[in-house]
Amino acid sequence: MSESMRIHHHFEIRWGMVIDIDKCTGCGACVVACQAENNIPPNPDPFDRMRDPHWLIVYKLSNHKKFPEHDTAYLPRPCMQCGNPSCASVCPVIATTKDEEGGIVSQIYPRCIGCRYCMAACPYHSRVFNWFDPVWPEGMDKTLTPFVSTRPRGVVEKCTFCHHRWQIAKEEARKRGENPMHLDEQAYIPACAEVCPTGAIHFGDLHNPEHIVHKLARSPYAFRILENLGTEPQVYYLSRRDWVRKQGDNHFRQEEKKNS
Amino acid sequence: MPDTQFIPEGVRRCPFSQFLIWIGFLGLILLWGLIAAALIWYKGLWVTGLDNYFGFGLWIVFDLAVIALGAGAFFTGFLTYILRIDQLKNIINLAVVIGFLCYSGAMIILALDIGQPLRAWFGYWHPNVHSMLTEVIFCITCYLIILSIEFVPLILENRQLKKISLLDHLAHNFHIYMPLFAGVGTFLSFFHQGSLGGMYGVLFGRPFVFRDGFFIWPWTFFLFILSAIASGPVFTMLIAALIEKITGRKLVDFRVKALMGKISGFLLCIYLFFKILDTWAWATGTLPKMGFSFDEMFNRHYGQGLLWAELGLCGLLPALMLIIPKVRNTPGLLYSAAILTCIGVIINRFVFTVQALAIPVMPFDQWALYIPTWTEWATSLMVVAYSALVISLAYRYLPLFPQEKALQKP
Amino acid sequence: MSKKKKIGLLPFAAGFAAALVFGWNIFPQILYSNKGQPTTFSHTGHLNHTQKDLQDLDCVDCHYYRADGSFAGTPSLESCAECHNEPLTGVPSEQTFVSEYVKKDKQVPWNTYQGQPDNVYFSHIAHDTYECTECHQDMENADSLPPYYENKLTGYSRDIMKMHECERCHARENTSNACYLCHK
Amino acid sequence: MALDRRGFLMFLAGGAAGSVLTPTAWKLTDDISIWTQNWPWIPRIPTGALDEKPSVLKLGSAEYGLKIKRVNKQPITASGNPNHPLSLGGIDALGAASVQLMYSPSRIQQPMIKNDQGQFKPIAWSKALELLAGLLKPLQGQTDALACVSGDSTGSSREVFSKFLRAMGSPHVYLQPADGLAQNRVWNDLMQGQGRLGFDLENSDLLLVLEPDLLDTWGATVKNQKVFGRGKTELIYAGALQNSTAAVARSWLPIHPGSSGHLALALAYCLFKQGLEPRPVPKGFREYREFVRTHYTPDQAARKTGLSAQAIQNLAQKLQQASRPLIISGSTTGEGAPGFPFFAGLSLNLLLKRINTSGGITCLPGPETVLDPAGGPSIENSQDFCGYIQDCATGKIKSPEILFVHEANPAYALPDTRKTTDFFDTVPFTVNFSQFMDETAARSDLLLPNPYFLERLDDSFTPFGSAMNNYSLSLPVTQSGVDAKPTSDLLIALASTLDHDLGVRSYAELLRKKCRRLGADWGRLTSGETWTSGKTLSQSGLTLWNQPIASMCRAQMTGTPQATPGLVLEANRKTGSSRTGLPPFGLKAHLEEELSGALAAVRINRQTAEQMNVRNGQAVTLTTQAGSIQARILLDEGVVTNTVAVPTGFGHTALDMFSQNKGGNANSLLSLSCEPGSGLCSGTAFEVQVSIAS
Repeated sequence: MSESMRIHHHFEIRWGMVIDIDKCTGCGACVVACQAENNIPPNPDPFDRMRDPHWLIVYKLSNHKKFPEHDTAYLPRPCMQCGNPSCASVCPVIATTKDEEGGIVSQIYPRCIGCRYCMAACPYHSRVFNWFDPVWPEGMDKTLTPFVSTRPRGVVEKCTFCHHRWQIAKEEARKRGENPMHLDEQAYIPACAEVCPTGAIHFGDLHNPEHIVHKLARSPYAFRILENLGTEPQVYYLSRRDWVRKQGDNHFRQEEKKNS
Repeated sequence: MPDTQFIPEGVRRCPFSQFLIWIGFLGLILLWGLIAAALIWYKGLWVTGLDNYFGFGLWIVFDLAVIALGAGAFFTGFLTYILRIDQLKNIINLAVVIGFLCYSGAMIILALDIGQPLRAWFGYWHPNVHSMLTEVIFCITCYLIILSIEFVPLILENRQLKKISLLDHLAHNFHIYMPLFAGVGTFLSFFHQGSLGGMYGVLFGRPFVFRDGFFIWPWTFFLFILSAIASGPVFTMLIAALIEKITGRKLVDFRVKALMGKISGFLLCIYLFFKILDTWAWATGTLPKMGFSFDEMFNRHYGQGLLWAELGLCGLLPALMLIIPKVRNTPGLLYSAAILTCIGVIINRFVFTVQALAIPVMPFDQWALYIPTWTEWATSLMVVAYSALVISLAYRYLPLFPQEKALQKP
Repeated sequence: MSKKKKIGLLPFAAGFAAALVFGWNIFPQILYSNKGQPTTFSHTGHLNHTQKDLQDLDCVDCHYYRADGSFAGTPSLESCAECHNEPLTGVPSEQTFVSEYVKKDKQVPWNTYQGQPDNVYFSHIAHDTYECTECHQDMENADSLPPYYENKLTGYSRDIMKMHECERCHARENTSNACYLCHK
Repeated sequence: MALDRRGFLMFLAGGAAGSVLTPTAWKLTDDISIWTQNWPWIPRIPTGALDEKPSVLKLGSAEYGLKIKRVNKQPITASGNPNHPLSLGGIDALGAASVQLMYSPSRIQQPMIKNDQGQFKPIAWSKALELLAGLLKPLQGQTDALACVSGDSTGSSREVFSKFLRAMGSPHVYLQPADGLAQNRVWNDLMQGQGRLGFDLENSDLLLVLEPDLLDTWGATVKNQKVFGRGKTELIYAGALQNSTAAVARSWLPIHPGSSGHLALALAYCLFKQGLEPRPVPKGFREYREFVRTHYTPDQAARKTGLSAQAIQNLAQKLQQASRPLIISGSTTGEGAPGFPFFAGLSLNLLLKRINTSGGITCLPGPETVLDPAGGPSIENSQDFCGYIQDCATGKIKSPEILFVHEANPAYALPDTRKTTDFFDTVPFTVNFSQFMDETAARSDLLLPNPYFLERLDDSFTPFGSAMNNYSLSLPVTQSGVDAKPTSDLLIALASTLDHDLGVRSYAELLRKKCRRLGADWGRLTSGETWTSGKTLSQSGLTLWNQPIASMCRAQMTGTPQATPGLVLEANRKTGSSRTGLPPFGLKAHLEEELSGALAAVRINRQTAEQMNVRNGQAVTLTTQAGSIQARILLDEGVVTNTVAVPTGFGHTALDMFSQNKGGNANSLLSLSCEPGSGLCSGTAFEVQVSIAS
């Protein structure tokens, strides 16, 4: 990629996630917690990735070997909060940006005009369009959270790393008279990472050596999805299984072909 | 005929009743499209075939195609007013009308395509200067204004309007400044044709369309300009031929058409030279660098046949036909080559829009398939019908073809 | 011909004037409705309390930060009922307040002059160093509640701060204007 | 001055020019775009004070502590309670969806009674109680006239039910079948063990899981996941299906469905070969060893399990080398199995001296009971509900006149759906205390809704799987949005109408008494803390072989290796529990391949597909002796050859739109059969036919 197309930001804090695939059982608790936390409406129909709003989904990976050599793994996929997001620069109306400390890619629903250019730009399918107005069954709308506004049809949305939880953590720090920019590792954790029963999802500041993600992201077993594209995701994955790591990027497929 | 006094002097038009039937036919298509449009606005975009994988579909293909083919307007204007190729004056009016229709049609489609049409003006009020789409929005809008200005003097030349001295005077003045408008239009068009290509070329998350480039412009920026100016003239010429066929009257000298074909032919050669070079570099350089192989870009729905059709059957073949004088001067072959050229550009815009989104980028993702629904077809056809309607009216009531009178004389 | 032209200008002027009058005068009246407040409230009455032990009643006694640092905003019914469980003063509006809300355990549906849209996040505690009146109307000296105008189209208060005002101050103070600072 | 056309046009032009200088157009344009973010038909979000309240999940699945986040005291989201020993901050998909499930459209809004036309009509609580008392009165003292099935095996409500039924003269109190109950019955009745079994996964260094989905549905699932997540325990999974546990286990050992008992005994064989000798020697050890030696040579075992003799020997070696191995056996869904696999697994643990040691099996004292004489034999060890249905069907026991259904949906969840629903049709009057209009409620005659667990006070004593005894309160976090009354209180009131004294005046009093008996602190319990006790029961007289065990094991020998495709059921918490139906937010946690359209996927591997001549994505009908369901074929190499993996939790015909019209009920494929020796009744399926759906 030509250098001019990269947008470089430097942030003091770089919120990041490290997901240990070898610990993910695909139980779906993160997906459920994400929907509840972020006011993503339920749909009585079976899940349709093409039309249903979703911020976090779990992919099932296969090593493509025959029984009994077969192996399977689960890969939860939030928004990658790319260091060099392919989505933000293309938005014609500045509805999505990567301009805030922490490096979370923002998505502003009342600004979005629904052109879907960002969706075309994102190779992770992290962005979804609201094809329908959101509907909760009668009474269930009482469980709407105050954290995220409901989105009308016609706008794009995506995972925010539960950005509101950072806001809340900063308020709490201010109330305690602490520096809101120096939070405890536990002060700000997205809903998916908080509920994960096996602790597969780690979260923290990738720049802060005191945070576990700082270390995990540098593990020899760490990889990011589609690193070859230059998106520089802030979501890392861990797996000790070679075949899983190879499925993180197309680079390996190419090499495999060369070797064979 | 009740509308005789509006019809340009010295030309013959079909009976008013026959004209009404034609208009009525177009009206039905328009109505069908309007129903679809109302449905889309009322119910939302889920009534289309678009989904989270295919944020862009038929509409964007349609928009890109008509804008490419509408390039005949700016490029013919450029050749006529700036390079002073006088022969083209005989077809420039039609080129302007077609340009106007292509751009206004694209705008109508865009109003349907965006999820929040009531916020459409955000594109002007909150522009993101880094986005190629912003460049497109501004250029298209400005250029549509220019095209409207270019269209106005033609309207003012209507027999009845001309009687009003003020309007006549106005029309005359417009003509004087036409080179200026043509120049500005050329500049604007040049940029937005390019930025439409740039829109895709910058998508570094989509290996199929991503291209390196020059400064902030990926190679697709230049390729889209070239392909547009290569196909625009023959499209204009084809429409002229189509009108002749329908009305059964000679309207434009065949030499003018052949000239348009020649212009297109040479441009097409230049375009293909770079396009093939680009495709080669992409297949052997860009793709492997991103971890992909050429074969992975195609499947049974979006096959390599599309690529070979685009480059060979609808690229090299018509290019050759158009630059060989003997072939180009045979009407049947000229028109065939022109049609192939237009199809080639449409395929190009289609694969860049749809195939680009169908290809799995994540290794564990899967190919997706896009099938437009009737609402998308209806609204696209609505724009075609709207264009046919405007051209029909323009042909009937405006001096669209300066040569018409001369050509009717035996 | 010239006479005709003279007359021609008059309708133009009339139309021009009518548009001005409509746009500046009538249109706002159509756009906003004065919704007022569900019940009356006197800030001065509470702050200059006659009762001895309540004389040092302060703004923050009702408008306080919660333990988690969020701002409580308009006091809840429970806060009001701490004192006004029964009518204390004999003021008729207080009596209706007690009978209509306290006794029925119904929250008062106060209209918030600065009630921002759902998609806006605002942290009071982050703006703690500023005077309330930099953004809010001065209520400390108000005996009654000002009228509340609601935009019929958007449903928002007429008096809310618009985004460009937030941005202007943030720019002036050299604070980030990142979208996510204020949107959710 | 007359206004001519020109004048009018000029007026309009003036108006247009003037408008540009007023805010009208600009303001309207802006406001319209603001209106689009605020459409009146889009729900608003709340504002207000946030707080968190502890509770305990009680939905018929793993029970653990929750933290319920509230805004203005309205519950909004659930997460795990870090202070609860079975959650440690973790949560499963069902728990995470539990707040929203409270607002399921299938909630029963008020007491209802079925009229002659079979439609439910609202009825006042007082009328309903009066009616019920009237029906119960003449049945007093009749042994078989009243029966009760409950899905709550940890709450004190079962004491209330027990006491109530005893007062009425009926012994027929049953629990929904579950792995925990079956395991304890094998332990107590067959092996002469004391207490209830706990599993100290935390301190084990090698976990051999024989079929149960340890990390999704078995035992204290969330705690299991937490333990696994710490990465200190090696996990080996043996089963017919690469399920959640297998996906993350160090290795997956594919075995024929239902053959885990054979594998366990084959491992015992290998251990004996290496000279293993348990101390003290359990009763019947020699006979047991003889049986194993005769029937479980590696070659025989390989035939029975589908695993190679070498693999079995390697595994045995691994077990022997581990310092704190633990074998977990049970069913793939956690909802009950024959006694054989439990026995086989437990015997292996016994041989490896894993009883009452760190990282082994703990024998926990049973629950303290408050209501005498419910303190007698604990009801969970009595016969299970499946057996009761079987006995009623064969006429061994007279069918009840009145059946109480509490926190259970047997008409859907029991194996052999046809037989179960037939049973329900024979019961003249069914009283249902369900929260949801589920399949059983729809077949009931009187609905007396119990509040949802987040709306009532309840308790939870040592859910199955927990290594130590614990007691916590499920606290109400909101007022009930429907006209429901807590069932336990209702029964206490009903008893006094019938002139019986259950010993407490309210359920709260019962819980307080229980708390006192345990020596727990009520104040700390109500603040969300958990009482725990590490006390275990020492064992004497453990038995490895006796008459019932012998007949149970011998019965296994008659079965032939599978000739026709076998069936393996899988369960997921994102599909809910046997009691809830699909939670609204669970649907999006399903992969698209698992559920599409009205069909759920059944998985087979490529080789099986070729044998059956079916293709990926094809709609098929699965048929067994018991029934048939529609499904879609999904090729998955993570399934043993000649085996069909069928998901449970689908195929609801009642409940809400989230549960309905999705897949088929796997339970309807199972035939109910009772095991010789143990007497445990469970569902089995053989001879599954797969045919392409027309």
